Amino acid sequence: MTFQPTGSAALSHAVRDGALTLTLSGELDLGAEREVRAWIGEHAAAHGGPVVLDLRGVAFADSAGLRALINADAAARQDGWSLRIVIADGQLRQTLAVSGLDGMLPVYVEPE
Amino acid sequence: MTFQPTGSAALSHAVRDGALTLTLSGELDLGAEREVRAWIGEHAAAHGGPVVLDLRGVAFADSAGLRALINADAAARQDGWSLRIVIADGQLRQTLAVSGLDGMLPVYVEPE
Amino acid sequence: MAPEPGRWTVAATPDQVAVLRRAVCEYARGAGITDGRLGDVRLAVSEAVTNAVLHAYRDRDPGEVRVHATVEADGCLAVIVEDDGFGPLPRPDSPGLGLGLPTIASVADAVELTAGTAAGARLSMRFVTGG
Amino acid sequence: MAPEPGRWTVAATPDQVAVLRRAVCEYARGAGITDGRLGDVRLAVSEAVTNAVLHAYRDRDPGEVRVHATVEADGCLAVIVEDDGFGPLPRPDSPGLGLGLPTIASVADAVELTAGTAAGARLSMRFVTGG
Ligand SMILES: Nc1ncnc2c1ncn2[C@@H]1O[C@H](COP(=O)(O)OP(=O)(O)O)[C@@H](O)[C@H]1O
Ligand SMILES: Nc1ncnc2c1ncn2[C@@H]1O[C@H](COP(=O)(O)OP(=O)(O)O)[C@@H](O)[C@H]1O
Repeated sequence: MTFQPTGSAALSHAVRDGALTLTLSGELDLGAEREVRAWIGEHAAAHGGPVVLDLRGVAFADSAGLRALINADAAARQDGWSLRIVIADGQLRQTLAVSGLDGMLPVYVEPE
Repeated sequence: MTFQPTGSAALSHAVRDGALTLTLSGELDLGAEREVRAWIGEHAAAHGGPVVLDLRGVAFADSAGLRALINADAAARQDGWSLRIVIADGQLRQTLAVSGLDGMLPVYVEPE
Repeated sequence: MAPEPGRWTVAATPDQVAVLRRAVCEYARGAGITDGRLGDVRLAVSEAVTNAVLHAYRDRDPGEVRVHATVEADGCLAVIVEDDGFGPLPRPDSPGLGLGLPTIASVADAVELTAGTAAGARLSMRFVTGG
Repeated sequence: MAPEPGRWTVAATPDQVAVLRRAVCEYARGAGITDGRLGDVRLAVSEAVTNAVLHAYRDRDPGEVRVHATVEADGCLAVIVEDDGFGPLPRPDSPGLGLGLPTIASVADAVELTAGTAAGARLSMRFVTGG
């Protein structure tokens, strides 16, 4: 199932081996952040179990976009579901490193 | 009782009509902040009742100094004592206004 | 042969961040910027426009964001993001992470924040293109 | 008749914020700055040096903070605060309120943040003295 929000990110979700995989591609910025945040919150709450946030298709993220990730991490801690953020070795990885957030989020680098 | 910390702020305290008055003068900056913060926390906790923070003698404060005020306000809310921050119409008032913190703290302007 | 300066004016709304980011990147590409530097420009412009959208008008109706890009005599790319809002004012209740300005400073070669020409804030960024 | 530039070098420790604030204010007073403007210089220098103390060296041993003040040909007061730290890098775990840079921008007429000459950060502030 794919959902195209008003912004420039595309979202889809699927359950594999009991884990909910939320796949996001496109550009994660202020125009997409609010919708992405709500979408992650909704699906994660409905699922209740482990969540994988697959961001390998995210071509661009800025600090407004990173807020959606911080928010997902906070929600996971608060509501007690496990979170795994999977990224490629690209712009998002660099931006996370520049921001200093890479050490504060459960980020895993995997090839696309 | 007056206590002169390593920084450039001078601290004294007295109980009047059941309210603890903590009087601070001098310069409230990074060099003073940690000590001032600890001093406020200690006296307020020992007193338990309403606290007046008299800052009319503070000649200068910057955003590191304002942190001590935010911290006192947070401690008051958490531990349930009432706080009143009294300032003069000078640099501290201006800095609070520039920072946008004036509307977020229980600040009262009174003549010296 | 430097291109003509680029100028864009949009409403200070979240969807316009992507619009300006793409416009300036296209300009920078046309000016022959390297791929490495292009990523820095993209991120810095995105952060600067985001700040104008988030902070310039706050509870007011969103006004304009104006962007100006130009290649200077020494080959540097200069990008200016300007709004007509409150001016650069601290904001303890900022919805942001406080990462915008330091992120811009870390990817641009210089960033200058001043009051706008009439009102508002004016953020100037320079990128050495070395080409 | 502008005074000679002032230069100060101190260790990046909290007690030195007051030392540099006073040194630059005395310099500015000697340069004939008005009382109104002096308050802006005092606050901006305090914030800038605080940032160098808090952020430049983080978990490292504190290095130097260097301050340079000068009166420019047009009468503006220029103050530069420089360190040898990490350079201007975002910091999501900042102990600060995120008010330093916008406070400087709101009291100075211009503020520029760049990488330092060797390493670290370099913050330049200009104050129109109108005198
Ligand atoms: N265009 C602007 N207009 C008014 N204030 C601004 C503007 N840009 C930045 N600021 C101020 O600077 C502060 C720091 O900005 P930034 O580093 O991007 O962090 P954040 O946006 O996450 O708060 C903001 O909180 C705001 O107070
Ligand atoms: N001298 C410096 N060296 C390295 N980073 C800096 C320096 N000054 C500022 N920064 C970065 O800019 C950010 C914003 O600074 P500021 O607006 O003063 O807010 P705060 O100090 O409260 O975090 C800091 O959190 C830090 O990441």
